[in-house]
Amino acid sequence: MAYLFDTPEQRRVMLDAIGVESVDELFRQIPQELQLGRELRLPEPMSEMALEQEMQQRLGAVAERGVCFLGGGVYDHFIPAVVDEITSRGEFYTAYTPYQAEASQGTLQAFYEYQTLISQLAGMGVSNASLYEGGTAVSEAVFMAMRVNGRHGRVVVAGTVHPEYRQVLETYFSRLGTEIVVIPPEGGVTSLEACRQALDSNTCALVVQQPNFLGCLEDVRGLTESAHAAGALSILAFDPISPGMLKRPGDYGVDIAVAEGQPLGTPLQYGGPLLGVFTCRSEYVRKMPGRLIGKTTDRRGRDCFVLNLQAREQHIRRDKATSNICTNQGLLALRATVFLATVGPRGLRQMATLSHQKARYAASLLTQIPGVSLKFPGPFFREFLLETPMRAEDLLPALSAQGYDVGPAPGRFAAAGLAGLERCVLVALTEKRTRQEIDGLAAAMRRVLQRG
Amino acid sequence: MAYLFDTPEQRRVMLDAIGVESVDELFRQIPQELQLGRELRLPEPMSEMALEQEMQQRLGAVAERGVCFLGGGVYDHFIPAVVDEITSRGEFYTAYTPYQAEASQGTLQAFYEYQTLISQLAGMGVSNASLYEGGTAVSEAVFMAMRVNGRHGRVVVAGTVHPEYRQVLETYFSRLGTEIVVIPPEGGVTSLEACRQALDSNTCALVVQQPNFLGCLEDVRGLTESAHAAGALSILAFDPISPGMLKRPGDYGVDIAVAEGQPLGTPLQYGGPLLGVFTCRSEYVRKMPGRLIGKTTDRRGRDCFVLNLQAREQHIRRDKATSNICTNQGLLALRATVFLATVGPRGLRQMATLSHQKARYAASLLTQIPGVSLKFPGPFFREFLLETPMRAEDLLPALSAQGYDVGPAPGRFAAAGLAGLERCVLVALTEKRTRQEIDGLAAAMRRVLQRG
Amino acid sequence: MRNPTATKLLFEMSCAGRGTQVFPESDVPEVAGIPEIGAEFLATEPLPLPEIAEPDVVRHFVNLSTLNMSVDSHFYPLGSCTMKYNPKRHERWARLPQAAGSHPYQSEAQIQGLLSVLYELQGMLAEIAGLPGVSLHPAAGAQGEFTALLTAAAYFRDRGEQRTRVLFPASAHGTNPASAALAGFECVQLAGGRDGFVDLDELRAQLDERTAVFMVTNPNTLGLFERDIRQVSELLHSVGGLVYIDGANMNAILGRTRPGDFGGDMMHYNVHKTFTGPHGAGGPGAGPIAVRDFLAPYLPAPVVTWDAARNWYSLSVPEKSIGKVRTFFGNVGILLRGYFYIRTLGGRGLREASENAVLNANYLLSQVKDFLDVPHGDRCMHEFVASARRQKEQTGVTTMDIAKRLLDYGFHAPTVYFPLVVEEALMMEPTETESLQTLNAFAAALRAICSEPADLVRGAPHTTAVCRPDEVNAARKPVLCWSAPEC
Amino acid sequence: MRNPTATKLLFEMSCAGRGTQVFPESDVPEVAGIPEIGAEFLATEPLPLPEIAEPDVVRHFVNLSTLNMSVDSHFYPLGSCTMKYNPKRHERWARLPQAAGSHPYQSEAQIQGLLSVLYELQGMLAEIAGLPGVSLHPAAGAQGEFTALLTAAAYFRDRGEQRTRVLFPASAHGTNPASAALAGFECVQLAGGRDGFVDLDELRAQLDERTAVFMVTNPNTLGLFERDIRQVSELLHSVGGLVYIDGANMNAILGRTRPGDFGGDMMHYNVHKTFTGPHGAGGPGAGPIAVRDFLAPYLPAPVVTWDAARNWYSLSVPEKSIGKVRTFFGNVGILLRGYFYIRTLGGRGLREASENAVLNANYLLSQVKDFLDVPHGDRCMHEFVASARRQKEQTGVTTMDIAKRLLDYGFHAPTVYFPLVVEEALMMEPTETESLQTLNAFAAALRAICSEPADLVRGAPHTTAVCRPDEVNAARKPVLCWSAPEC
Ligand SMILES: Cc1ncc(COP(=O)(O)O)c(C=O)c1O
Ligand SMILES: Cc1ncc(COP(=O)(O)O)c(C=O)c1O
Repeated sequence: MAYLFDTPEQRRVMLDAIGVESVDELFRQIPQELQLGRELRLPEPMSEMALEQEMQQRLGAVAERGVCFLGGGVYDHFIPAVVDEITSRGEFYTAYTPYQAEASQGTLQAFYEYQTLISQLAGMGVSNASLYEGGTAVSEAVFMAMRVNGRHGRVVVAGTVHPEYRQVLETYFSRLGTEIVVIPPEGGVTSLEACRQALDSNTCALVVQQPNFLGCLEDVRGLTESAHAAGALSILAFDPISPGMLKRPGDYGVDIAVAEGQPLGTPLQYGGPLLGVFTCRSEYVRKMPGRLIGKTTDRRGRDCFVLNLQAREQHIRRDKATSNICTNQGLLALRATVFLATVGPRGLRQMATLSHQKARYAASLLTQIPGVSLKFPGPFFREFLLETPMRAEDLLPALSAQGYDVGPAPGRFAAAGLAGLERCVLVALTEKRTRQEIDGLAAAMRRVLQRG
Repeated sequence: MAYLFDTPEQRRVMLDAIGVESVDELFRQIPQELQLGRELRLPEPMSEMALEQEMQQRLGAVAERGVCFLGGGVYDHFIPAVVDEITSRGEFYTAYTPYQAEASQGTLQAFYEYQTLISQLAGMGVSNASLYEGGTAVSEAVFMAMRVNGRHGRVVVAGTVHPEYRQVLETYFSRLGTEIVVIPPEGGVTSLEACRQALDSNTCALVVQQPNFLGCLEDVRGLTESAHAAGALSILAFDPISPGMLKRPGDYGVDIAVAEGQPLGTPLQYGGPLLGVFTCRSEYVRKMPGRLIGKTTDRRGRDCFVLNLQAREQHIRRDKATSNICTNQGLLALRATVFLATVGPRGLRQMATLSHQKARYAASLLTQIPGVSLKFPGPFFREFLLETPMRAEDLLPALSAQGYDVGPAPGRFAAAGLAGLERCVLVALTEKRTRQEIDGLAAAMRRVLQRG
Repeated sequence: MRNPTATKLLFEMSCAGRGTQVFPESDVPEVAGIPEIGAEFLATEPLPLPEIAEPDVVRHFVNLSTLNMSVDSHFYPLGSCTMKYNPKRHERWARLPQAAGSHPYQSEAQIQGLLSVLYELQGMLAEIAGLPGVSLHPAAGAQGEFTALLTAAAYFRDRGEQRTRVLFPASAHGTNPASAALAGFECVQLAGGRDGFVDLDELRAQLDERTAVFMVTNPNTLGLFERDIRQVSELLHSVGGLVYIDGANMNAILGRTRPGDFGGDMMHYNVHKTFTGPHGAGGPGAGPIAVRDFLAPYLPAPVVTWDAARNWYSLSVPEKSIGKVRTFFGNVGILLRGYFYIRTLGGRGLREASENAVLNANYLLSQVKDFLDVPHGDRCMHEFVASARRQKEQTGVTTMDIAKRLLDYGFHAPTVYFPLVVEEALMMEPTETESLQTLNAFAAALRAICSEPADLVRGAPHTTAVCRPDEVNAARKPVLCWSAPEC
Repeated sequence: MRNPTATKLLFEMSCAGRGTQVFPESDVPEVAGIPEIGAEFLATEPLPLPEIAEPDVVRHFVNLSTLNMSVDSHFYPLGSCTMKYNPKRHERWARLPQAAGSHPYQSEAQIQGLLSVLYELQGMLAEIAGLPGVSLHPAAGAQGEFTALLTAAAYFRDRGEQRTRVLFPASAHGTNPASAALAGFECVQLAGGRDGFVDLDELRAQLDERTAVFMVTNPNTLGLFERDIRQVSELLHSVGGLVYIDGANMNAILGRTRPGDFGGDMMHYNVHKTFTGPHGAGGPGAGPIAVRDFLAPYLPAPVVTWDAARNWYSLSVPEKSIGKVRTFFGNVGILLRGYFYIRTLGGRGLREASENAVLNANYLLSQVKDFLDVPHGDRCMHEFVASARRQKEQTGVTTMDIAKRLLDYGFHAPTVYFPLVVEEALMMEPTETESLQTLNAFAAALRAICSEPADLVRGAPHTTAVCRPDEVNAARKPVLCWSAPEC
């Protein structure tokens, strides 16, 4: 066995104290006929060394992987060493949700700091202590909007919102009879006019993304105003590094702002675990899903922190809770906290502007290739949709073979209303991509397209 | 600048408090003509991200490296994850030598545990809290022997002791007029007879290694008895995993036992930092070099730990100190402590027996290759000297090109009395080497030798 | 060791101009001909984030961490949470490049190693559950519940059935009703028998053609194995309903009995409990689900499939999939830790882990039952629920007081006031990774506390940095975000 | 948070049969025909090492760690030790495979990346020193001293000179005389001037043809730059002797002045001080030395050389090398951290680091000089030595008492009772990585302590796990190794 815990002698001592003969006797609580009469059919136990050697072989190799220009919600950002150092401290990552405040002040203060940092980043009144990831955050936002304005009939969603966020929304609302109205993109963005038409008096909320899935910038202020005019809430999904350069959700006056927080210090990990960022106007705080940390004082008047407003939560309110979430994404919220504390406002500005400059540089190089152009005329932040003469499903593997990973291709979400983009691919840039890598991508694409 | 510390505003506040105009004024303490009138000629400052990208390119690649069958004092052993986890805690690795006992009980207790574990491992009465590495430990042992028996004229060293240990000894004693008598190996081991002849009444100590540099097992008991018979101390350098299977230094009755402690949880790091293990009989404790942690009680009678017997050390005794060592190898002593606590006696036995079994298996396969044989007839532990038809300086690169790193070749130490072994190479095994790798080595050697 | 200066709020430590240069200057030229971002999109003010130099950031969080109890530092017998040791090796392997650095839109060809591991994990979880259909998609237990309920709903819809009610015992975890409500079901709570088991008569009375699912934790939250689980299942099936097993307590029964074998149709795992994905101070978790074959076509997307002929792993969407409940594949980082754990232990090891978990719990029970009430008998599975009702009556010392006092002894508290069906509940789950020495020390501390003067206990904790935060006031006037002091 | 059960000694936690399976079974067959190890070599009894399960090992050491103060957790103004922040990035890069995993007998071809870095480091250290010959070989500062003295001795021998005496001021660090003695020199200690500087007359009187080396720390251990260092050097050179600069205090002068420029012939660096190789609770360090060109041929082996034509890095032995003072190349792991640091800061950054170090020290001095004596004036370099002689006279509170009381305030103590030339010395080195806030808090604590009741201070520390271990008894009857209790 890998871990040698209770020894036979200890087992004996314990069994005697309990007053039974054998461990089997303890399991008599399980009716005999329900007991599995055999061993589980699983691979043989393995020692640390042997399993490490196997895993190094199976998960250590990345020879096939190219330089990462992949986007679509999560990005290959740099993570300062401090983030790993702090979050690998056992006192953080082997603690539970901070139920016992006196034994969890470290977690509680860190999450209070997280809430504040995220509020500062989003320009919103209040942030919760995390949700699962960006997609569920959008769905939770819609639920919350319903609680705020009591409207359940309809939710209007821009067709430029990440197709996976929309898929999640569809699943979450599949049994609830809420109509999900999707506004088809026009020129890569959401038309104000179409939006106004879609919003009706039963609409709980309008959901928009900035920059949107196609890389374009939406008129969030206009869209928010039309939502408000219809009595609906405005929900914005934003890129959490964009405030380093662009307006914050709060600057547009939105009611709920959510984000996929992965760029703030979380490794890609094939897309999970991630960090669901959730913020809203302060007045809606009692309608929020998720954990909230509050500042208070203790018996001796000392400042301290607690899990606050628990009465909204499932362990108290049960079927009337504001969400079913229990385990959330604590460690990744901590990562974001350490990340933001380390890079600071200057670092975030640099991340944003570097990503943007490199995106412009890449776009400029790539669009010099014959037949390659930007799909949409509007400005972009750090991700743009490129149209090429080749079908995306042929182009992407060809580029990967050259050592450059680009995508996703919106065509893979054709079912989600992104048809007609079969020859388009997203290209995403982060501060990590070097000029040499970008030049290499352009050269590779030129080669691939020349070969046809 | 990478780190933005005192800001201009803060500088101003501080300069005002000091009562000077500028930082330059503070540096007026340095005569103007001695000040460097230019900037240091060093590479430009670099951000964390950019330097990480450069270092990954320069130090990340190991494509050239083969499977490690290298030995000669340090070995490619497995290190359980627990060791890294614990020793990467800032409270340990960013602390200083535990001068303030109340602020260092963590370090002090850990080193007390280290001393005990090493004593148990070596079968010796007392261990210090570490020296630099195995080579200096041998030299320090000889100095200590001189302090114990007051003899300074001669030290007798087996020619089978690691040539680098002997080189260090020569350097350390180069100005002291002590004669270093080296006993030439006979059949890979040290002759009792030759040893007896070399030991005279001025000899402070006999230095032997077990298993010796050539992989062979010495008659340590006999050698120790002859040292004692001549009134000299017996100093043994041992392989710290060997007690998992072989007799411990203490079992042979030696007076001082030292080791290169790297196999106990320290990564190779191109040979440094390493861990100098130093143990001796309890009665000699006041003659020992290095730090010693002692158990005591505090004002309220609580058990606790302190730096003990500091009166031996340089910061008190200055030129009369038992050694000049100050900074030692604390963190690596901690690694060894966590390592031994984790693997336990069972794990150490497994390391030793696995390494031994694999060495036997490798020897058996390799000696089936025509022209290849064991250089010496005696038994070995985990490292053996192989004789082949090819000169070592041709064989080793050829094997490396096939993906197998073997060595060192004793021929590279010809100056250290290891002449005549030009066609010999050491092959070292650890628990990490798999059957497949060993088979691969044998096949590669066969190919290389066939090609000639 | 204390350090009050370092644990001020980040915002109070901020000083304009301090910081760390993490990123370099740009290495690309400015370009023309690419659309410029207009002023209407650009931020007009710098972000109000704090400015702190790296050394102070490190010192701040290192000190904060020492204000926590955690499995790495303390015995943490939090019932229902399975606070077992999280092997350090898992952390190392989870950092392997293909695991840590793969982008979710990476092509299949680039992640065959990772997919092969996830595929194996699906099979292992199916075997442990005795249920063949597995989805690794859900982010945590609660999402597993929700997902499984949607899966069931899709199945019922497909069969043309209108089933609207989800039933669960009063001892159920809060996520059960919350998930059922989220999935659009009506919630029906059953009182349960006085002995802590499902009351078959009560259940029978509630079952009809509206019944969709009965959700039950087994072993239940009292630490008892639902004796009549087979009959429960038969009852449900007899009206066309399904049984959902909340797998939070799987650590008690690994390799001994399987949800599929005792009548469950669906279940979730909490990988962060049973399979040592660390709890992370509140996540991340992973809540994979396992279901019967007839439910498998409805599982969320994607699942990993293997083409044996080509030895190729790919992602695929089950035939009638309910879709996605989150972006991307799942909480791969945590799933991997679960995989590492199962591989390390194997079938024998898992069974032994459960044996030791049950043994440790029963031993602890045997050591406390003479001074604490244990209302549901002196046998349990991996955890048991004691009650401080006697103490409360006799001395006024409550469960909360005892919990807080334990902190002074260097132990984390058990789960308190859950399940709701036990007064003054103290739910203790020692797990298999704790030593006899630790259990003895803990039992001794509890015993000592129970004979300490009531005032001492009611004033606890005495040795922690803070004592009994004012939660009422916190909720009345919530302060959830630091703001700069007016000046 | 405290946990007394976890901090028992490992040996008291041991329980036969518990443990962790780190290694697998053998995968190779037994073979015949290879000599068997005879019984005379084989152990006859199992090793008496403790048996502990991994969770308990982790909890033990995690709890032990929290009994330490450290730079990561506390302000640690230990004079002469340069307890600056150790950047976390260095730890990450030191783990890169070529750095962490290369065997010392790896062929040059396999480690060109590593050798190129070490080669650059040699050049950078030469530039910072203003001395062209660099050896990265020594394991720490003390070994650097010893090595440099042997280098000098070889040089003298080569010139046919018999120089037997090494001189140093009384304020010298203990390793200076200890290294000189180890290298076979006679030690001559100079009292020094009352102002803390070398007394030129005293020095002159001691110089003659027996003089080998004058060892001097500059800035010296009083935190003063040796005003007359150039004259000191000229005096030494005039009798054919050499000047050794103990570089422990290089953090004060980086890029401002260079040992080679102010008359030093040889020096060592403490990479673990000046260049942030962490101190590791007592090492490892790295003590590279830099020497004048005429000494370079005697440097220990190996050094890294670069063949520009082939762009090839190799190891080579200087022409008249003194040989090796340790096995293998050097403390590469620590050297690399130094390299990372220098690359991160560049020339400008190093200079700025020294500026801030000196600024911080002078500021701290300005904040304490009204309540603590500072015998050597109110200007200093990167550190200064205060004295509690006034406190001792007036209230009986000693330097040690103040040091211990600081712990209660959450600060590590300064270096105490060193250098020996100052009574009741408190040697404070804040380093450049500390913030103004921290310096103010520390000064405020010191000020508060100096007006606290003497009994309170003499009884300190009050908040730590232990208070004033009995060192006398410890030394009288040393207990250096746990032994099983008799029973
Ligand atoms: C019995 C039970 N069910 C469900 C859950 C919810 O699981 P999760 O926190 O992973 O969402 C928990 C977690 O505490 C639980 O104890
Ligand atoms: C002035 C001085 N010289 C020399 C040394 C010795 O250096 P090391 O500890 O690296 O051997 C020290 C270390 O404390 C020191 O402060």
